[in-house]
Amino acid sequence: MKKIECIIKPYRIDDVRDGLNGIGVPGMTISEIRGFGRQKGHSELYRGAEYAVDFVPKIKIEVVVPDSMVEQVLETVIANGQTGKIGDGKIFVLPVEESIRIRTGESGEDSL
Amino acid sequence: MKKIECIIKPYRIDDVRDGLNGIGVPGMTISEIRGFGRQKGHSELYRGAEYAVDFVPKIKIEVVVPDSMVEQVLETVIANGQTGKIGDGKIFVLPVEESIRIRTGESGEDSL
Amino acid sequence: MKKIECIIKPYRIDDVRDGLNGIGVPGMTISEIRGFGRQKGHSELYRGAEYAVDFVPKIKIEVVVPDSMVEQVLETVIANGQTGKIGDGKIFVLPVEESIRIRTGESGEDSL
Amino acid sequence: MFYQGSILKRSVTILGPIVALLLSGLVSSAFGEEGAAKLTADSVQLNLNYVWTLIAAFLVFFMQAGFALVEAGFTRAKNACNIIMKNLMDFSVGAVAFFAIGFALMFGTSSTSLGVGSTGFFLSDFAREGDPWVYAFFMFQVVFCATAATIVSGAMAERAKFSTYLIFSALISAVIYPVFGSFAWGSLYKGSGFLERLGFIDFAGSTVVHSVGGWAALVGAWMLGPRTGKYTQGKKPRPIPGHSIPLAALGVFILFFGWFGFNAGSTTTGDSSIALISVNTALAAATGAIGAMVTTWVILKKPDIGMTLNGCLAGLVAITAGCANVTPVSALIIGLAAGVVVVFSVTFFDKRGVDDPVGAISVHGVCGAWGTLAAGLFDMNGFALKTVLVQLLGIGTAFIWTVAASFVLFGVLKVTLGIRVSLEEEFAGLDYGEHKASAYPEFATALIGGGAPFASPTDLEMKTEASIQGKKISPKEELHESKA
Amino acid sequence: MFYQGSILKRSVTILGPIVALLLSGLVSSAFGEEGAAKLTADSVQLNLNYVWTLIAAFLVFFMQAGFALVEAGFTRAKNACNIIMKNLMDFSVGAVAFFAIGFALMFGTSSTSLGVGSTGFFLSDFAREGDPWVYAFFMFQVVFCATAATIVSGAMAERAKFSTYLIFSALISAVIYPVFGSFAWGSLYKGSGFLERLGFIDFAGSTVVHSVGGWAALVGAWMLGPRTGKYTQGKKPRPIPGHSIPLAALGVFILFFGWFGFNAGSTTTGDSSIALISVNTALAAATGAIGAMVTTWVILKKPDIGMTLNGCLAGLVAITAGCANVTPVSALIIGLAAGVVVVFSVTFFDKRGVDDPVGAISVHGVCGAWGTLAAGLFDMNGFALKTVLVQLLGIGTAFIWTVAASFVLFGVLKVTLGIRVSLEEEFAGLDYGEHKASAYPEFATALIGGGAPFASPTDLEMKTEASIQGKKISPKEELHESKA
Amino acid sequence: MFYQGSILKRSVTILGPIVALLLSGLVSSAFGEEGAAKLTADSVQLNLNYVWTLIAAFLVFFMQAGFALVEAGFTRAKNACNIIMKNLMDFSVGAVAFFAIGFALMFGTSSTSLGVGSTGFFLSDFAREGDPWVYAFFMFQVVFCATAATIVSGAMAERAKFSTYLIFSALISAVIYPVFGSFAWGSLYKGSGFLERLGFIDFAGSTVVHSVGGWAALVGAWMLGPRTGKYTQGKKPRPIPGHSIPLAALGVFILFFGWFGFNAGSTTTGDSSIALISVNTALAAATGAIGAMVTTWVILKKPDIGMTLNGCLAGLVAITAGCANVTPVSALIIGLAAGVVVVFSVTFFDKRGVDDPVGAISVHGVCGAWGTLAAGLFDMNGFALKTVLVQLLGIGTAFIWTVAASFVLFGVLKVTLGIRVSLEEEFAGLDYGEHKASAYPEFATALIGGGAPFASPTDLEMKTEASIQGKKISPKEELHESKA
Ligand SMILES: Nc1ncnc2c1ncn2[C@@H]1O[C@H](COP(=O)(O)OP(=O)(O)O)[C@@H](O)[C@H]1O
Ligand SMILES: Nc1ncnc2c1ncn2[C@@H]1O[C@H](COP(=O)(O)OP(=O)(O)O)[C@@H](O)[C@H]1O
Ligand SMILES: Nc1ncnc2c1ncn2[C@@H]1O[C@H](COP(=O)(O)OP(=O)(O)O)[C@@H](O)[C@H]1O
Repeated sequence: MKKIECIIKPYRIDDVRDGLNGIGVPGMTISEIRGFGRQKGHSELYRGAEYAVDFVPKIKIEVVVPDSMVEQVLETVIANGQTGKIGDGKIFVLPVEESIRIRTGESGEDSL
Repeated sequence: MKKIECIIKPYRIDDVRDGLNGIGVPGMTISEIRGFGRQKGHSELYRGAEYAVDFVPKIKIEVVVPDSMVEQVLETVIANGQTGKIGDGKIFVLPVEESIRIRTGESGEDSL
Repeated sequence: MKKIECIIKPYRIDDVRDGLNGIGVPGMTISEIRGFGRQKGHSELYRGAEYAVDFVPKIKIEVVVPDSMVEQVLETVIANGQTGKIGDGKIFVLPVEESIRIRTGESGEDSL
Repeated sequence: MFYQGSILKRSVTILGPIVALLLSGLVSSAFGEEGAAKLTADSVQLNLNYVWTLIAAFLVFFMQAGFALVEAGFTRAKNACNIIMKNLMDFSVGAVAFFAIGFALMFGTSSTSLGVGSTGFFLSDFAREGDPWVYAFFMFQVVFCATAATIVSGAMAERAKFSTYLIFSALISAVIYPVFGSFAWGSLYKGSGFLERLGFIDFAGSTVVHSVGGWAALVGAWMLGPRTGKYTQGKKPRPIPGHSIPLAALGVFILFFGWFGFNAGSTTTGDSSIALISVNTALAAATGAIGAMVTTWVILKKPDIGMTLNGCLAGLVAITAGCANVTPVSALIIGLAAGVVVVFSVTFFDKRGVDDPVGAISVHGVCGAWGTLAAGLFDMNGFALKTVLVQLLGIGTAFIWTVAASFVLFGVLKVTLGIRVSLEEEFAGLDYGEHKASAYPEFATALIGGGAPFASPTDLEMKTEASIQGKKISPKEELHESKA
Repeated sequence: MFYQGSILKRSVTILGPIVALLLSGLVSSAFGEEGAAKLTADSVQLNLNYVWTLIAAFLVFFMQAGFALVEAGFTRAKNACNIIMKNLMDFSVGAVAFFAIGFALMFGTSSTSLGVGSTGFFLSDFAREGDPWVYAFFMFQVVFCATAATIVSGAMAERAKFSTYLIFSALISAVIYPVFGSFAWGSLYKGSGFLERLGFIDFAGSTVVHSVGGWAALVGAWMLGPRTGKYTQGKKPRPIPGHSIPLAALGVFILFFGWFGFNAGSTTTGDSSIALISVNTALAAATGAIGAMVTTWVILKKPDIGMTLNGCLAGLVAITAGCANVTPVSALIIGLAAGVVVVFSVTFFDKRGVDDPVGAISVHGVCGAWGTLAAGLFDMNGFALKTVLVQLLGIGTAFIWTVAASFVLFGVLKVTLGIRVSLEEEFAGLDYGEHKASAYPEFATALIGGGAPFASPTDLEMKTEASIQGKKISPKEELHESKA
Repeated sequence: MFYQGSILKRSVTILGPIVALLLSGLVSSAFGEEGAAKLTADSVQLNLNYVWTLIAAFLVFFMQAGFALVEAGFTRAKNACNIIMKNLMDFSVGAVAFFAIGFALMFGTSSTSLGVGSTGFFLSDFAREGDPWVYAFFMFQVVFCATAATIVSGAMAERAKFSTYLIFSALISAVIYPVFGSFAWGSLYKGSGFLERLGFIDFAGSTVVHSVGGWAALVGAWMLGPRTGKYTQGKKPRPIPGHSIPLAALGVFILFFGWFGFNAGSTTTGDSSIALISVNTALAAATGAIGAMVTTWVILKKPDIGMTLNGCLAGLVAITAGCANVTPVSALIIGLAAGVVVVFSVTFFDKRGVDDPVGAISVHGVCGAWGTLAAGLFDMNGFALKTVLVQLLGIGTAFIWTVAASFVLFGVLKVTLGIRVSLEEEFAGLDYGEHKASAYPEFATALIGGGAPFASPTDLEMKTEASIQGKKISPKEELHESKA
């Protein structure tokens, strides 16, 4: 099994999620994070003075899948998350040694 | 060392945390995430119209432990996190190659 | 490639980030988490009664780098994140099998 | 001549035929056909009384916003829509109920010696009479009635069923409040209550409005049982922090502002007596806040903001009875004492298992009683034991009547329709359970609570639980101590 | 003698030489040199009228805060600064425009039979006259004008360009509102409108203020097109939840409070007629809230808070025309009907593709029309077909004039300066796009929306997009259905 | 005859024996035994003056809520409880101090030619006199005093020690404000100040209230030193964004609303002069907002909301002195200028190292001075060099007195008790440090700040630091530039 972590632009979330659902990903976990990278932040005004907001809001999707699905997940995320602009984000693939479903205690790929 | 990531129902957090403290887990990190899986979201009303809130709020616990403790941690999380209902969540075990305590610079299992 | 996860004190974030930028880390991802560990929480008052806030707010930095940079990153985080007080946090190093830049589809170390 | 001409011209120009009709038709007024030519000092004073009484009524109305904010701010985000709806309905349903029934009971002609009225439902027999004063008087009284009703919602917050609450709210406005009101204030219009005949002093309603509201709140909070998670297994109380202190504080400022109308407006006459009343009101509120702040500073080592806000309200409640018959220096003392009392009272009820999320019982019930007693003790016409005894009689009557009536009412509702939401709904929040709504859909509220384990886990997660898993989830039994 | 002496002493002591100058110089008043010695009942009544009219004007002014909160609460956090700025500028720009131009058009002497005035720009020819009443009257009218203007901002929220909006706001205050106002109310000062000559009843402005505001809002919302993400590709409406129900609710309470000034103050005379008006106002608001609550409870199975808040306002709008010529029981019915109507009306416009984030068109336009009709139907002087027909004429005239004038105005602005922000700016939020600001810089707002896909993803992320990537990002075309 | 009878009946029925006692005992009024039979126009006018003055006082009181919201909204969430407590205590402590001491200094009979009074502490020798006007007058004055005091808390926000602040707040109300007040306004009651004898024009207190508050704020902010993180090592200012613009904006609307009472109520007489004052107030506020908006639009390329809100207040402060002696067109100009000035003034102080989180110094101090000057320049009785010179004398006296007195007071407090919280407490937030409280316990506030590095890291984390690690943490030295 692999854990695939995707950092994407927030407004792509609906498409990426629908895409992943479409290829039969059983579940996923989403969180809001702040990114620093090539894409830079912006500046705001407050009572007459300017200041930098130096991060960019991003969304992280974590999905654990059997090795066999990894390729498909990567393709789907790229297809739906890509806008071609700086800041589209990254996908990282990490090894997972075990997975358990808390409700039943099942483990391995069955638990996903 | 392993990193154990548990996705659980928010209202189980107190029991799971107490359970982990009970078996001597030295520390843990908690964050609020949104889950998509078998358990579906719900709908709300706004000024006369209905809309879907399609995620389910979950809590993620991350705890890094020596290999020897992994089994115990899994059992504790299952025992305390289980309600038997859909949406109880998952446990994922990932390999950790190194751990360092920032305060002292210690590394390895001593740093946990 | 390795993913380095650092749990640090929130007010060290500016220094750690600047430090990492300084050694050429191409990007990073930051989130707000709640820590449980040796450092304990505090208590607050509400309408005449006291209650415990038992977690400590922390910041998690995730940065994926080529194996060659790992050492440098660890040193930088320690140098900038250390205050010498309990609760300075941890660094965990995890293996990453693949990395992809969504914008271009590039993979491997080039994508970082 | 100039001014008279000018008035005539303006009243004609401005008001036009509509008002002309109004004047001749429905109401007979100082500006009626002959009237206009012969304004007298008396008729102008009467007009001034209308203006004063109505403006004061508007200020008292605005207190509804204050109550809504205090109650929303001192409770959790997941119940904010619900508590606001309850406050809005306290006025909406209550105003209609008071119009239809309550005003008649309170101020109609009475055939018993107690003083409960039995004429004038729907203002019916008043309107024919021709004197529009009844409208001004009704307007002032209806906002008082709404105040009494709205006090209850705070103590029952975060667990009382919305539908049943509406019935209770209608009945407190239609019956519970007016009946006691008729004892003390009936003669302000056509009634004649036994307490006022004895010389009971409650100028603006420390007892009539606040204690009645507070004691009904006591019964309600007690019969509902505490919020789940409020007490440990060992029955020790745990604080459940309110979600927005700034909103609660704004509520207190609005209440303070409206209270000037509440107290000074109770003259229903625009004359010089309103000055002393206003000064007393301001000073007692000030020392109430100071009293609570200092008390918490001494006991808890820190000046507690929630208690200080309660203390300010406690001072206001306490001066309400005696605002017109005590000196400013007495007002300082009455408010200060109320500020101290409220701190101990809140803790007292908390420890006894009565879960009152906003402190309504202590602020309105207890300090209302204190204020009524103080109006006798500090009477600037001199201390008289008889007066004090009458005050105690009034305080006791209010307690007994309200507790008894509320007990019967809540009891019947409890065994028939039920007064408390289900455990799942309580977890998910009443906003979702009762209204399928979110107060702050864009803001992530903490899932991981502080001291109170169910402070938040309940939030969004439970909404889902409640919505998809049918009736009953079974979180481990021992965690919940729901009593109702 | 005592009091007269006292007044003299005080007026001299307190006001000092400044006011003395004032009195003799600019204005001639009851306290002028001779005046002081000879106060009459008439002159005191006149003073009372000043006091009443101005206090009522202050209450109406405070409604600006209510509108700002309702509109901010019912829209998303990323647009909160912008909607507040629009509300503040509706008053600021509008007051200046009405002072310079609008007041003259509405209340100046008219040379046509329609009634539009043409004298008194900048209050110029009034001030010389010596009667300070013009200032009191202007004060009361300028806050009415601001109310009409501010209604529009709600319906156009979250997408209307700030700079163009300012122009529109100035012109509604300078022209659109005053012209229709002159038809119905001109004779309150120096004008004489054709509607009032026919006996049109609109005591406090259901049509003159609210419908005019509502119909301008309709044209504005329609010409702008819906917010991006409001409709699915199949044109089905999707709710975009407002970010703070407590703020919206506070806004409603403030509006309700201010409305007492709006309706009862419209007498501009402090006399007994204000009592009935106040009672009617309170009762209609109460049943408006109840009506909407019950309607949603039946239809949607839950009492919807957003609609209940709208229902309360709908009741207030509806009673505004007839508050002085219907009975309290009629007020209950008028309000109740408005509460029911508003629910269906909101849904109606929503389905027709008119995106009105706060329900302004339904509350002010539709219920304003209903209230104006009801003032004829429930006239307590008896039902007369003629009256009803005149009411319909007034309603129709308001609709035609406002829609036509707004259409031309928005049309010209649309083809010249543009009335809608860019798609990127809409995503990023108007707070960032128009003001480079954040309403809540410390709070993380949800990036992952509920039903409305663009409810939030737009937030902070898009600010950055907009700021670093030059002009145009190209999110997939089909996702956006912007029409303007 | 009818009405007179009706009044008698009502006053007896309604007020009952309590008030009867009141009337005969404490106060002698128009409704006293004989009085009731003989209402005169004079006595009714006097009653009207009571009603007007008190309602205006209530409105001014409500400004306290406005100040609390502006100050809370413009600062960080971690200090919201603290700033609200300071505002509440400004009134609570201040009212008691002014009652005990301040009122006597300001309005007692004076034995020196400066005008500071020395009789009437605790209103003692006034009450015996029999004229209840003293209560009305005190009520109006005490809310003015509270306004001056509360201005200071904003400029000292987010770092001033609570306990010491209370002492300062008591002393500004007891001494600093009343002493200067006696110079300019003493003769409104029993005093006689040197400035008023020279013809100084400050109708409602641009200088007496606002500048005094503003200059005390200047000294306070300067002696405290800036908030940690406000300046870079190179002493460049960095914005620290306020946590809730909607709350701040609501505060401004409330202040605007209350200001009508502030300015028009300063007549303490209900007559026609209040109309012009109200119009001037509204117009100057409007152009103040416009002035600031346009200025930022030109300079910063965007209409800045924070500055626009400040501009509105600046216009209000500026018109306060001359509201009764300038024309509406002058009011437009005075407000507009204030709106422009405030933008430059805020930036000026910011650059000079005076950290004023809410702009209090510029809005109240600087624009108060401008308004006082403008009252001379635009005097509608004609321009007179002498008047302008007297205005300058008044402005200068206020500056010197307030700066000197505040300097001594803050200086003594600084070396004795300390006026600033510890660095750890500042990081953790004063809510935790001073009150062990959280303003928004359920909402996650950002730990990662924007421009201001310590905007947020300080939050929850630092609370823990402060609580568990004893006294001193040692974040790297160079990061902090605390000066006090
Ligand atoms: N080395 C990295 N480790 C962890 N996260 C990264 C790394 N590089 C980039 N990111 C994340 O990916 C986001 C997008 O990266 P960025 O460099 O802005 O654009 P792009 O992905 O188009 O090259 C960043 O905001 C950050 O959250
Ligand atoms: N493949 C997955 N990868 C990552 N997270 C998952 C995955 N499957 C489920 N989850 C997480 O676990 C939660 C619970 O899963 P769900 O399918 O609803 O119930 P259950 O665990 O009882 O089968 C989801 O809400 C989601 O957060
Ligand atoms: N075993 C662990 N697994 C995951 N996170 C941990 C673990 N131990 C500590 N942490 C995180 O590191 C933070 C700091 O740890 P703590 O024990 O308080 O201090 P120190 O790092 O100085 O020993 C904790 O608040 C928690 O977030």
